[in-house]
Amino acid sequence: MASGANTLLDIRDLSVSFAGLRGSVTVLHDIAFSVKPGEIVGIVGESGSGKSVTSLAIMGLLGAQGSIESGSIRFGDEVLTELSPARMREKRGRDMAMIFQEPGTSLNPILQVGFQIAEVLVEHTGADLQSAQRRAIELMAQVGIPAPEKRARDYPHQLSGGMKQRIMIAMALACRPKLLIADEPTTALDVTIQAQILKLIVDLRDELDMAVLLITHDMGVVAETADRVVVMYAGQIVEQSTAERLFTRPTHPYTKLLLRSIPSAHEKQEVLPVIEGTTPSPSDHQPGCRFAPRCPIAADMCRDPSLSLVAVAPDHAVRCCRLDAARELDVTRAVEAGL
Amino acid sequence: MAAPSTSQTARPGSDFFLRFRRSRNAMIGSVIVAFVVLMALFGPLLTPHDPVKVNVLASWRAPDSTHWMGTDALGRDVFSRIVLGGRVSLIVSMSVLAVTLTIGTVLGMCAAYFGGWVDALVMRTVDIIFAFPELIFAILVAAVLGPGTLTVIIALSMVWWPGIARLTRSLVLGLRHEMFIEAAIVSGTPAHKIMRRHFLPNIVAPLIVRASIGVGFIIMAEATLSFLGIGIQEPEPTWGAMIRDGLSQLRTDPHLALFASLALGITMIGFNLLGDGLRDVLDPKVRN
Amino acid sequence: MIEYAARRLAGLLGVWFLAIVITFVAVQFVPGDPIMALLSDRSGDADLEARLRADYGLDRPLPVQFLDYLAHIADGTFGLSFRFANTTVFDVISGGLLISPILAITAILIAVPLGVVLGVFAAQRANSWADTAVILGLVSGISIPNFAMAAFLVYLLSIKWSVLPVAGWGTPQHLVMPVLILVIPPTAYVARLTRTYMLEVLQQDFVRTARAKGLRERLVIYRHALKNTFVPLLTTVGIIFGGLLSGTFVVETIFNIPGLGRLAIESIFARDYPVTMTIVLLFTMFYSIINLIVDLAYTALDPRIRLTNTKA
Amino acid sequence: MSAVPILRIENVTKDFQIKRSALSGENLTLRAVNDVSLDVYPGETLGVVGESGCGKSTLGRTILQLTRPTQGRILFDGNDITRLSRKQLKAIRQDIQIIFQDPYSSLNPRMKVRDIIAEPLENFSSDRSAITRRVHEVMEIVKLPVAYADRYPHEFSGGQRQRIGIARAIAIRPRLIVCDEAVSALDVSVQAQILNLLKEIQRETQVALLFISHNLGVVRYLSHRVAVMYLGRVVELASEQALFENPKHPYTSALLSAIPEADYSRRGTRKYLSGDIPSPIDPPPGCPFHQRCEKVQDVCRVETPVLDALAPEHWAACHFPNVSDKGIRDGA
Amino acid sequence: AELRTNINADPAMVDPITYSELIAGDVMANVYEGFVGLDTEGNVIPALAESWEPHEDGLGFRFKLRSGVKFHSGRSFGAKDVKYTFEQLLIPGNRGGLNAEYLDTVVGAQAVKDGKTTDLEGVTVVDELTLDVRFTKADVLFPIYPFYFMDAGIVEEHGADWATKASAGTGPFKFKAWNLGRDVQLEAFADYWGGAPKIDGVRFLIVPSGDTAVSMYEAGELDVVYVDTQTIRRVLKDPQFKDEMLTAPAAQIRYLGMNQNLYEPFKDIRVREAICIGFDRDAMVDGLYDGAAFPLYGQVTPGVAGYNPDLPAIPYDPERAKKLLAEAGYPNGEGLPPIKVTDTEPNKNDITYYANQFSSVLGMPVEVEIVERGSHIKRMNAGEVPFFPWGWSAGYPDALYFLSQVWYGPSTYNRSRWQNDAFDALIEEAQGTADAKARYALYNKAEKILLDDWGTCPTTVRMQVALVKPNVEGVSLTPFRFLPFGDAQVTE
Ligand SMILES: Nc1ncnc2c1ncn2[C@@H]1O[C@H](COP(=O)(O)OP(=O)(O)OP(=O)(O)O)[C@@H](O)[C@H]1O
Ligand SMILES: Nc1ncnc2c1ncn2[C@@H]1O[C@H](COP(=O)(O)OP(=O)(O)OP(=O)(O)O)[C@@H](O)[C@H]1O
Ligand SMILES: [Mg+2]
Ligand SMILES: [Mg+2]
Ligand code: NI
Repeated sequence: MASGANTLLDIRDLSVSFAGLRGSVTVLHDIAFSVKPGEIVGIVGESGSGKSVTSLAIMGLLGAQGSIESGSIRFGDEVLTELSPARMREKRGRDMAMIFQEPGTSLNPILQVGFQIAEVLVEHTGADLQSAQRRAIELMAQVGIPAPEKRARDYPHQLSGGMKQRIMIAMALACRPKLLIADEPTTALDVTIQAQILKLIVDLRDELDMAVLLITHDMGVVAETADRVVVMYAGQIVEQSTAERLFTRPTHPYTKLLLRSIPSAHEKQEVLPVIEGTTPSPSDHQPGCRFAPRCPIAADMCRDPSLSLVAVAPDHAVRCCRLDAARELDVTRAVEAGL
Repeated sequence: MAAPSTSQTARPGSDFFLRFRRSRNAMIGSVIVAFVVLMALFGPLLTPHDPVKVNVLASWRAPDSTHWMGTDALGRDVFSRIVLGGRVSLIVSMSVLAVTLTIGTVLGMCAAYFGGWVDALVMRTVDIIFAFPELIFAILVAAVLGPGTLTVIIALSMVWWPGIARLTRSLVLGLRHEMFIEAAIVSGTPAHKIMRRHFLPNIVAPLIVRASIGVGFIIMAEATLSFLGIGIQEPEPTWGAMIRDGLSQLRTDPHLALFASLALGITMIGFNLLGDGLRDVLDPKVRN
Repeated sequence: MIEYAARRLAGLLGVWFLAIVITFVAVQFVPGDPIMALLSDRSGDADLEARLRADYGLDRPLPVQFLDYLAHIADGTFGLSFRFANTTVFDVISGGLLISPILAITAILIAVPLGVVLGVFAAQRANSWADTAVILGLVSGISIPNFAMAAFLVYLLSIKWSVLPVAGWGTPQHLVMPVLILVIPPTAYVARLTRTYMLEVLQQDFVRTARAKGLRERLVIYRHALKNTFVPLLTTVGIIFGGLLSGTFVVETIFNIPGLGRLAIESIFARDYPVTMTIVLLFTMFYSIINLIVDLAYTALDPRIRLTNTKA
Repeated sequence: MSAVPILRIENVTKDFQIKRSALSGENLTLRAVNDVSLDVYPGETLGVVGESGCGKSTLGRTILQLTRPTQGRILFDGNDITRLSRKQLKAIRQDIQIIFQDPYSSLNPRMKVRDIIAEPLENFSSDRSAITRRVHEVMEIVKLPVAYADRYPHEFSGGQRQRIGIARAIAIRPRLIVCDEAVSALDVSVQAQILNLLKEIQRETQVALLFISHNLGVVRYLSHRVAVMYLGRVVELASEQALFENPKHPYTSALLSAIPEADYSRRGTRKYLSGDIPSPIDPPPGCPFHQRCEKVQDVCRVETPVLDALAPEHWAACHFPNVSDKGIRDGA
Repeated sequence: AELRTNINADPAMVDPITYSELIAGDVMANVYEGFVGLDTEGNVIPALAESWEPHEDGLGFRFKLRSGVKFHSGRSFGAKDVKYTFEQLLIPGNRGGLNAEYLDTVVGAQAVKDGKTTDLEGVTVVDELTLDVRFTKADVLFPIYPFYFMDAGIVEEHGADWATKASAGTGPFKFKAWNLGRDVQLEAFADYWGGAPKIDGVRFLIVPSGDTAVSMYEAGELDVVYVDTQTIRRVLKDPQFKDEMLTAPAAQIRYLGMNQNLYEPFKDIRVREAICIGFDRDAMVDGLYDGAAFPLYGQVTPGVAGYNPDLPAIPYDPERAKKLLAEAGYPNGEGLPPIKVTDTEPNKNDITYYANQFSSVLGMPVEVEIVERGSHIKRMNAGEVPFFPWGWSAGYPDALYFLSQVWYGPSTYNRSRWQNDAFDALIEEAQGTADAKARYALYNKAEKILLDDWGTCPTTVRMQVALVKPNVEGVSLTPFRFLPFGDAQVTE
């Protein structure tokens, strides 16, 4: 994988587990990818595949139950997994910021939203509260919140879902971080605002050379904004490539099937193609290819535990042992065959 | 379909014990509480002396090999009395807790959930009782009822429930606008069930804490009542009364107050550790 | 809000009136009566008893006595004390009027911050030895009877080292030991509850957000997490006030402080009902105002809470 | 589609009072929903799209009587449910369900998934084993491993939580489901499964769906008719086909052109709206969209357009609706 | 310097008319005086009366009052003030307290009491310092009754509510201030007839907790402490107090009352005797009272005139007690109906002891009952309590106080309703017997009747304990509590 000197974020062999009552469950396995400054990397994948956990691991916010089992996360010159908590704290919010998936619960219910944005500025830029509040209002305007001076004094429960999400975004962008992790930043936004937000992110990227880790289910958003894409399935990366290559020449059967499932606004579809079956729960992952039980081209060899990501082209890696069959796989027919 | 894995299917409830075993506070607490309760239940059968046997010539004996904790003003064996007194004190405190927790949470939840006149009615009642200095109110109640164990329980219950109701109400007020409550409403869940299944589990932790800290306060309040002559009558020992009787001799013969306080202290520590432990256990987000 | 406050204030008048009625009725049930207390050994002298009863107006029908009491509340004298000849209740209580509230408020002002800090400390280290130690310390603190604690303090600070007066009221030194004794139970209580609430709040997503913002831990804990525990904590403070004012009775007795708590109990024993009822009424007013403030503060502390008495 | 609507929303308006400060007593009124009228028929999916913050969720919440509308009536099966008491409401709870926008906060953190899903069932039945069976059934339907039944909500990913919410809503087989961003947290493959599932359920049970979403692809896939909301008002209402292929309102057009496509070749071809986004606290005079509308004329700044039938079953609130290819009406 | 001592509650009043309780008495003894006072041994000595003569018919006295006595106001004390005091005590609106009772036998008292007149007929001011009192029936003890004479001019000078503003006595100290709940302050009266006090004043601090009082003493915040019964043990056990302790038996008889009307078996003298020998006075003294008491074998306490030191000890003899019970038809207590022994909370140890003793030694089914004081007294006075330990404190140092009030048949305070005509006759005779010796013989005779009939079970006499700092002199404790502090001296 590209991990040259000029990567901003470099994740190697990251495994994360959660402690449960009856022992711990590993939910991330050997995740490895890197992000260059100014690069927008999209992470897509099955719900529950570990996208959010990956981002929390980067931020060092796995919580009391989660722990990094192995691997390293390098950010600039520093290895995050080895940083002192104090140092880590300084980085958070200033150098790396995160937009959380659940705006509803991620905002403090008893603080005014304007203050919640301003607070970051006060913490990291040493600004006084008043100027920070003014800046917060500007940020709110930037993310498309109407009448921001008035809204700044609202509490989260007075805002609509999309507004809360935009507050989260404004908060994350406040310090113009080097790395922005956006976990489903626009799910609650209508497409016009969404477009505006994405444009804002892209503009900031252009302006500040900000790297973005964009986690989303919206393939359209990925196609539109991401430079590279990481596809995850059941705690593993199954494919990663440039956005262009991934959308034009997806290789892993999961990726292919995934792209097929997108409902289009341009035509009325009668039945959406789906991937049959369910994701295995992290506690009973089988060795070998985890997609195998649902895969139209699965074979015995898929159970081989030594399976790993294989580069199929420069900057394109796939975790599949039947690459040829995968390349050949015509998902349209596979779906129609009712697999 | 993925077959349910063995590691994930567990008998409901077994989680509880697993968590329980993980919580240090809960374990230590439950051992202490179990010890105290067993003493209260069976201790009186095993005591070396008759706890009400007076022998004034042997009054205020310091602890020795026959009287392990010495004797009191009337020469009664302190150890035997502590064992027997534990029974009374526990019965009183547990009854009061049971009564007040029930009344307090139910009314507090109703007040917060229904709002309007229900709230006004409950809270104003609470205000009135609450506004009386606890002791004075208990004295008034007890004075009306005449002395006895039941009186103590009723009087202290009357004094205690409003605090619980207020606390419950404030906790529920905070929860009332949670989305999952709306979800329950939408599911057609009747009010009583919303309270039981949604409010209660989410407010039980602070209530447990209040209850566990309340054990000691109630035991001491009982002592105050009996001091005022409206409590549990001689010769029946209670820890509170023993502490109180011992206090006047603190400088000369500290053992009576000391051992009774110790019994109370250990019990309180047990209940409090258990309470905090239970809180941790009941929280699905375990930490290790 | 203002409307709500006004309505509640009006409601308070009702509460106070009821409190007056209840005390008035309750004292009728208390065994023994003022005249018997006055007569002491001479009770049984029917003539004397009747004469005294007439003197104190106790031979009139209860409703008349009640109205009379109300009238005395209105004129601010609160009637005549039974125990102290020719002394109005106002004169009896005026000297100690502020003492119990001063004690209670001082104790609260110390106990709450202290308890919160300890509770936060324990919560941050939940299920560690430090956590268990804090609980143990606090609980032992409250299981030592206050009388014993007081005796110990007096012995050490007053008799052995002579740094503080044993008893009395008037100088700041007099405040030290009583407050120390009063502070322990509420501190323990607040700390325990804070720990509980904090554990709850610390798991919330918005705390994670606060951390993601890179806020210093102190801000995360005190601004984001702790503030969310204020509603129940404040309620607790209101509840504690109840316990405290009663608690002042004990310290007032031990440390010989001429406050209303002590006076209330003395009056009960002396069956000095006008004094008892007045003190109860004052305490009632004090508590209910504190609780009203607590209720009003809910909205300020948690914007989601709307205190509306539905018009229905 | 039957001719009798199962749900009829009549001129519903919802205002929120926003308190600025307790002392000054300064109050602002926020009109979240403004005079909305809609019908939903059995077996139909009515898509609702629109600006974020335009009142979609609020509309959904008023339908469920989670907040009472300031004005207007909501008829379910012909009965006005805005006037029902708590008790009477319970009866209709069996028939109307909602999938909340925010999956996590709508799940009780102290209940196991099993109990969360079972809750509506338990309220209307007491057959424990049937309930358990149904719980497992719906869990499979929403593709949640049954093995997860004893887990607590925080142990799930965002998408999984949303599926719990969906399972809860469909478990009781309601006749109307308000789906507030019901699939937005799902990855497309699961989303596809759920969408198909909803369709299938609808076919089988004639359940009506009020489908609120920002994902126009999803809306198109599922809806029979679509309402477009803007600043609390319905600005366009039409059949799915008419709306997507022949939008009349400029806001609808703007929406459609802003859809991001999972088609790398079309990257960067989207059109963006510009101009001030109006606030429901002090809405602009005239047409609420005029500040961002390309075709804005003077009249738009003063006069608020009303919902007008521009074609059969096609309403829009615009002074200058798009000219359709069929040329029903001239734009001028 | 000022002398600081303790009282355990606010006095209920500080005026000599309504005066009716102990604490007020502690304070007022320093401010007011009567015909007589007590010496350090507790013997009666003349005070404001220099001498008195009985009337020929025995129905009255002529008092010669002390000359040169000044009230605190500066006015001179004289016969008119005595008469004024007596009248004030009787006028109904004044709520005359304890001292009013001593006037019952005075001619015309009833008329004043009834409000018919304000002039007390039986008291005549002969001249400025001579007073004549006449009785309706003999009352030989009248001169030693502890009156508090007050300044007749005070009301005129200060108004009806003078009591907390001015001082109306002749005693060594003037009333200065009373801060409710805090203290009562007295200041030295320089013109005191007995010589100006050597201290500047007395401050009675109100200290409800006996324990606190001793701690305050320890810390030097009090100079003199009257130790309450609960705290006596602490003081006795602490060697540091050994040399600072004053003790004196209390002039208070204690007995176990048995009401024969309410409990059938009490009618049998054997049962009464069994009870009286069925508990161990010595054990009580040592065990319950830590030695701060004496066993009591009669119904007069030592230090009170008429005390009979030769009374035989009442033994603790459980064997005999059992035998007596058996003879009475209750072997091992069988057949005895259940009974409660009743007292107030502070005495709960005593009744617990009795109950335990009677049930375990005699097999008598006795339970304890703790009650509220006011109602208990009322019920006892009404003769409604069957079995109770109680006490009676003397108001003046003469045995008649005990015998005539507690055991004399018609007395309201005869709470156990024991009645014996011979006894009553002896008491009536004593009341008319001016000669002390002869009177004491009558007391002894009457007391023997009472004891022989086992009409009472004398129990114990409590010891009073006080602490006095070494730098304080001239404080004396008598069976009637402290003497006035007029002779006290505080050295720095
Ligand atoms: N606190 C936790 N305890 C136990 N398991 C957890 C916890 N948090 C997440 N998981 C598990 O980790 C896995 C990955 O979760 P994650 O939230 O990263 O998924 P995701 O890819 O973000 O999915 P989605 O798109 O639905 O948000 C899931 O199977 C989830 O159940
Ligand atoms: N409880 C409330 N108090 C005050 N204002 C509120 C409240 N709830 C919603 N609002 C306001 O009402 C308007 C509509 O909110 P609503 O949640 O219905 O929007 P929405 O269309 O669902 O938006 P989104 O797509 O972003 O979820 C918003 O401006 C919001 O701020
Ligand atoms: Mg996620
Ligand atoms: Mg919404
Ligand atoms: Ni399966």
